[in-house]
Amino acid sequence: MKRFTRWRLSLLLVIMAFILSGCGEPYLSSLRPAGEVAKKQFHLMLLSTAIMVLVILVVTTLFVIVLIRFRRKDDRIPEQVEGSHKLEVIWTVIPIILILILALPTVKATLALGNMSGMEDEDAVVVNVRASLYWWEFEYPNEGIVTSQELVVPTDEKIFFNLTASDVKHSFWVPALGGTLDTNTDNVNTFWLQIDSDAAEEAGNLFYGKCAELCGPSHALMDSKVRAVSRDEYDRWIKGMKAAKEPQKPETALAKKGEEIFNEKGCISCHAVTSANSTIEAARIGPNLTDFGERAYVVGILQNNKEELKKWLKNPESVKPANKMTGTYEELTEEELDALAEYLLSLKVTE
Amino acid sequence: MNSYAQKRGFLATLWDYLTTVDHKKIAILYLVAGGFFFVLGGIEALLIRVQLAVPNNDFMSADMFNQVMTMHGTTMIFLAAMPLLFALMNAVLPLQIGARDVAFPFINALGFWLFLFGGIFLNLSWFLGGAPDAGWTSYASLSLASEGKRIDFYTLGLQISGFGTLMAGINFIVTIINMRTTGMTYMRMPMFTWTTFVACSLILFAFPPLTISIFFLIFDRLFGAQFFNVDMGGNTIIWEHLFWIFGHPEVYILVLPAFGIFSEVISTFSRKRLFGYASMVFATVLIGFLGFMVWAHHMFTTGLGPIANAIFAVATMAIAVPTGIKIFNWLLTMWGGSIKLTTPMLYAVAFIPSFVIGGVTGIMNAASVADYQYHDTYFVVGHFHYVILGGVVFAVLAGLHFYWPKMFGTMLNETLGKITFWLFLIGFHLTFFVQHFLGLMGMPRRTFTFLEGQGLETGNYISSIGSVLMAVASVILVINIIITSVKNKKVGNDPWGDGRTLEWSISSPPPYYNFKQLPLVRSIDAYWHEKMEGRKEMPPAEPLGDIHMPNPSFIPFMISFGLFIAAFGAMYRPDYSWGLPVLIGGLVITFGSMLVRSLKDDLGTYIKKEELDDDKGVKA
Amino acid sequence: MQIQEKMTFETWPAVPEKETLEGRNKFLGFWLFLGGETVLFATLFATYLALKDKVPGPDHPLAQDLYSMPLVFVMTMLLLTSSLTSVYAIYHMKNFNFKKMRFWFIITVLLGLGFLGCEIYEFNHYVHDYNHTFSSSAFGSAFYTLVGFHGAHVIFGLCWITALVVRNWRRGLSLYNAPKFYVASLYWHFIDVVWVFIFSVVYLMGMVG
Amino acid sequence: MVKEEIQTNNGVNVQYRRKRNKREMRHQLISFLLMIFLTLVAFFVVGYGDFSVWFVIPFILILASVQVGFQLYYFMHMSNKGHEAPALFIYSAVLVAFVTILAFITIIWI
Ligand code: HEA
Ligand code: HEA
Ligand code: HEC
Ligand code: CUA
Ligand SMILES: [Cu+2]
Repeated sequence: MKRFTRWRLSLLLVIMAFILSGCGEPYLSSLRPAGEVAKKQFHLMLLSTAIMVLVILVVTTLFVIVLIRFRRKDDRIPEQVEGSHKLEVIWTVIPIILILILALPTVKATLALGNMSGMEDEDAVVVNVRASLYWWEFEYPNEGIVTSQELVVPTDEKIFFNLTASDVKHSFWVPALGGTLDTNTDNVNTFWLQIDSDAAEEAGNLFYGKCAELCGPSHALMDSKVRAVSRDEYDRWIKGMKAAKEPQKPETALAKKGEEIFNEKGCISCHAVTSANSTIEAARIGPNLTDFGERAYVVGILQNNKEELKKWLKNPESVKPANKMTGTYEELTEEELDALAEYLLSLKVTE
Repeated sequence: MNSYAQKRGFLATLWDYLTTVDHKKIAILYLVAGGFFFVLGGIEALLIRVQLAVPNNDFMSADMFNQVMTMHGTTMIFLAAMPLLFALMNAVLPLQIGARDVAFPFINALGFWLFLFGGIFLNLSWFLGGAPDAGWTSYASLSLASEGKRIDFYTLGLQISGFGTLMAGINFIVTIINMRTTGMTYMRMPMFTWTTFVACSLILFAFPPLTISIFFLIFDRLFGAQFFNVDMGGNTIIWEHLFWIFGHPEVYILVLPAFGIFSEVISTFSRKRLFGYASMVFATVLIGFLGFMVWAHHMFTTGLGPIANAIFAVATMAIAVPTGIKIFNWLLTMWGGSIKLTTPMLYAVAFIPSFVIGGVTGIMNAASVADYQYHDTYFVVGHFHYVILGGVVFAVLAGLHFYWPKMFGTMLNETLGKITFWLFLIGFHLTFFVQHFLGLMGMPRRTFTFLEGQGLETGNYISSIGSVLMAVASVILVINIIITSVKNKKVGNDPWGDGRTLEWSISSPPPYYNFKQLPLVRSIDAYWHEKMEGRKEMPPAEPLGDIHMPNPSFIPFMISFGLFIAAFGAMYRPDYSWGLPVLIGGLVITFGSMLVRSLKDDLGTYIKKEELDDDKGVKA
Repeated sequence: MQIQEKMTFETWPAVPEKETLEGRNKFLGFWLFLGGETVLFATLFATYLALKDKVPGPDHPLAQDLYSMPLVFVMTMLLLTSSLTSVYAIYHMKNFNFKKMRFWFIITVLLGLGFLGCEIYEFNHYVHDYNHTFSSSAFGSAFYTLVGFHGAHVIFGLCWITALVVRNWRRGLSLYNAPKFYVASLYWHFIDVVWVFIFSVVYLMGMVG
Repeated sequence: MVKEEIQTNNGVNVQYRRKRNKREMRHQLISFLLMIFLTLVAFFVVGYGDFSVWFVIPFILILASVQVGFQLYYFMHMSNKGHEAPALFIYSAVLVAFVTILAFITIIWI
């Protein structure tokens, strides 16, 4: 009997997993878990859903029977039953058991995900996430480098995170990789993620992250990206970034002109084009652009090509309402835009 | 001449309502004001759904969306759901326990006016520089960063209406403890009375933390305090804790009275006494108790650490047990009964599966690790609309249809009522069921738009269609109310025919003194008991005598008005020199009115026994 | 009308504050209100404890630098004694002795004023000699809000008792005002209860560190 | 209203009541003295005693609680009958208060 229920339960789990994983995109949906953390969470979601479906079925069955059998047919007065101890005990005990079945794995998983051991190791991949209105900064303290908007990490390894916010509260969430954790203004929160290489491949090596805490008008558009690559490729990227301690020399004339504009118009006062994390956080007002040319998206939401980049530079407000770049520089002419775009797109650290 | 008379009649009625301390009239005031705010909040909900119907929509700006979304949540919770429940409590609770009045008629009126002025203040923000835009939770870092006066409207408005709620709560607790008629023991009280009792106790303990946290925010924004300013040593997590120490009990403040209404409706239309009455009472108290131990489940992702998360996860799950007891008791009440599917009963019946779906998604949220994936997504939006609409709004609609004859002496149209019900039910499930999946698929809540090509289009579109159905249903309800009021066909004491509790033993609407002689209660479901014994009326518990009634008073209005003025002063004080005098002036009005109240003896009036004997002398 | 009936000691009931229904309601309602106040002050205490000594820089005074034992001791004694005098007042109320009740309430008010004076001196001292203000740090905000809320209760209580005494100066005791006096004295005791925790948690604990 | 008739007291009763009130007043006085004593102890322990913080803090909190007990039960008459509902609500409030404070000193980090 017991084996039978368990068997049925696991069948239910399998069916549900099958149905649910049809939902959403592999790079975004929490129903398509792409790593250990997300999988742990997904299993708990499945277990709880199974219990809940069971509860709903029981209640609905009773409900339907009652509604069919006991509709008023005549004017008879039914017996005024006071209650039933036996029944009351049953429907107190069974939910308690169901709750326990859910509570134990929950506690276990909570403690497991809270376990940050390994973070202190010298070769651990540690990332400091700093959220600002409406962009993300990723600092690699062990490597001494900074990047923005797109996080680059190796697959099949634990990645440890320190999260904080510089202005208001945000929340760092990459659904396919794991649940959200708030970036507070008061403290540093920690968690870890891990990405499976085959899942990464299915998702095109690029996972979509969202800001999950209301932070102002452009909260909806405060997307981040996680580029999950193999260890080799990651090392290559790190090497490239580390090498970019000096501004890169633009090659074409247009790009050169772009660089000049970039410096003259004051862009440089907010945006670094070198990767070192030597400036203090408060002075890093805008995203670091060292490897901008390699990013898939501009400000997390526009395809990174000349067209879209120019759209952003021309009028950031139309892309992200209330962003902190609008109105901080003189209006740009079409030529200036061209030059800037050329320059920015040429910023790359790997070949 | 004729119109002059009419006008005078109107003014007299207006004055009557402005000064009334009669719980039945206060009920009507709550109903009208709460209904207005429900429509307002509903329209805001529709705007949200229009904006989100298609990706990259530019129907509203991002800034506007945040205001609409914030005001929708705030309005619905504080200005619609709670007042509508207070309306029903005021309308029937004193009748249910066989009382002539509430314990503090004056404070009852004061509670209403405070709520109304708070609500008006909050909504004036739309015309004075923009509405609050930091979500109904108004988390501190964002609400400090918000520019202009928006958040100040939120804090000051909620503070005023919060005082009103607290007073209403104390009033009902005392009424229930002290004003029960002879024989109405605790374990004979109708379920709605019990749930009101527990809900009001929750109000008593949950509103002070809200009051304090709002004070902190007011002080920070307007008076230079540093509670939430991290640079000065402040801590924004304090706001989160205080808000949720209030906020979680708040959801049970909403749902417990709803449970009470369903208990009444289900047992009435099943013609059976409530199954497991004692365990229902026990479960209600237990839910209230546990409600204070679980607030941090809204903060699983704040970073409190795994131990705290685990403790609060398990504590939260425990609430499934008492709630389950209630669900099964309702089912067993219907089991073996003689069920008549009137409009109120339809809502009560539909409530059961709808609320269970919402409740079990609540338990899913409670699994902390899984909640890391649900938190601040549309999954949570789905969860709480299921419990709030399936629980609270259905209860208000059920109660409205059920008690309409008792409040106004005429029945709402059943056919229209059923049409409303079906449209609302379908619209509700259509709107919110898909939202769970949207959340799981990666859609955060409080987003003014979503991008194309991320798999979120279909779900949002369906959801928007559903909300239109709910709107249509609401419009039909309004039409129903208008038609019914125009026809105004009078009904007798017990229009549903199956009334069980004391309120059905007196005329509809009841005379202003409620009971000529206080009834003697000899059993649970007292009126049903007497009916079964073949009597038409309740036996009296006292000889016919003079009846003491409180005097009407304009002071509650003035006290509330003073705070309303003072709030403007407080808000504009940092920018304009007239702010401070206005602040002081408002407070003088308030405290002056309070002083007048306490110095002027108010002994009330007596209705003479002779007047009661001769029924003509007493107008209902 | 019974409620205004002229009473004598013989007809004065043993529990005058609960003799009428209005009195019973007021009595219970007020206790409930005190329950709410308990939670209200608890949140203030909790916040104070969380923000204690949270200051932006080393030049800001901390709890240990500020508080002084003698002043707090005097304040405590004033308030404790005023609690006793209001008990005396209620004792005489029960014995239907209006004049004595009035006397003890006046003493209570005077003691309360003394307490208030000390508090004003204290705040003034912190602001001017230490630059510890409402806005200077989160610690300052939490401190002044907690102690200030208590102070505001003292002020309200003083106004309330004074108003009652003045209003009934000539009228004497009746079943109409007995519950009012009783409830006002409950309020005063509650103020004292809060102070006991303030001097223990804020001042004494602040001094030990 | 239901129960508004006034109990008149005969002479015996009056004497008895005077006595009883007096006795009660004596209790009040004693509890006042105890409260003063507890206060003195608390101030002494902090001001002149040389104890570890781990002893002092719980100790003065206990003293404060005892003293508040006196206030509630004697000064505020919670020991008299007819105080069931007030006691219920005050204790519930204390519970909520306790949980709140506990949370604020454990899981509010900085
Ligand atoms: C009326 C309102 C109401 C009600 C009744 C509830 C009821 C419950 N809620 Fe909900 N909740 C809200 C209103 C409500 N909630 C709101 C408004 C929010 C969002 C606030 C915001 O962020 O804006 C929220 C958010 C919310 C969260 C935070 C999610 C997040 O932001 O990450 C959580 C987490 O635990 C939660 C849990 C629960 C639980 C466990 C219950 C339980 O009480 C449910 C119990 C009921 C049942 C379980 C069903 C019946 C039981 C049985 C049939 C027995 C058998 C069942 C089992 C064995 C499981 N709720
Ligand atoms: C009692 C509480 C309550 C109720 C009843 C509702 C009812 C509804 N809610 Fe609400 N909702 C909340 C409480 C409630 N909500 C809260 C607390 C939030 C969180 C806010 C935050 O994040 O801060 C929220 C958030 C919220 C969101 C998420 C916003 C976001 O995160 O960005 C959405 C989106 O779909 C939504 C939709 C709806 C809809 C469609 C209804 C519908 O059921 C409404 C149905 C009613 C009507 C449609 C009335 C219509 C009446 C008329 C049309 C009459 C017309 C007459 C004339 C014009 C004369 N709500
Ligand atoms: C006041 C500071 C400031 C100035 C000056 C400024 N920016 Fe920015 N910039 C920002 C911020 C903040 C963002 C992030 C916007 C967001 O996502 O909300 C940003 C984003 C960008 C991005 C997208 C980055 C990414 O990784 O997606 C580019 C490109 C950019 N800026 C280029 C420029 C150029 C070119 C100039 C000068 C003409 C300029 N910025 C001037 C603050 C500034
Ligand atoms: Cu950042 Cu939302
Ligand atoms: Cu909750």
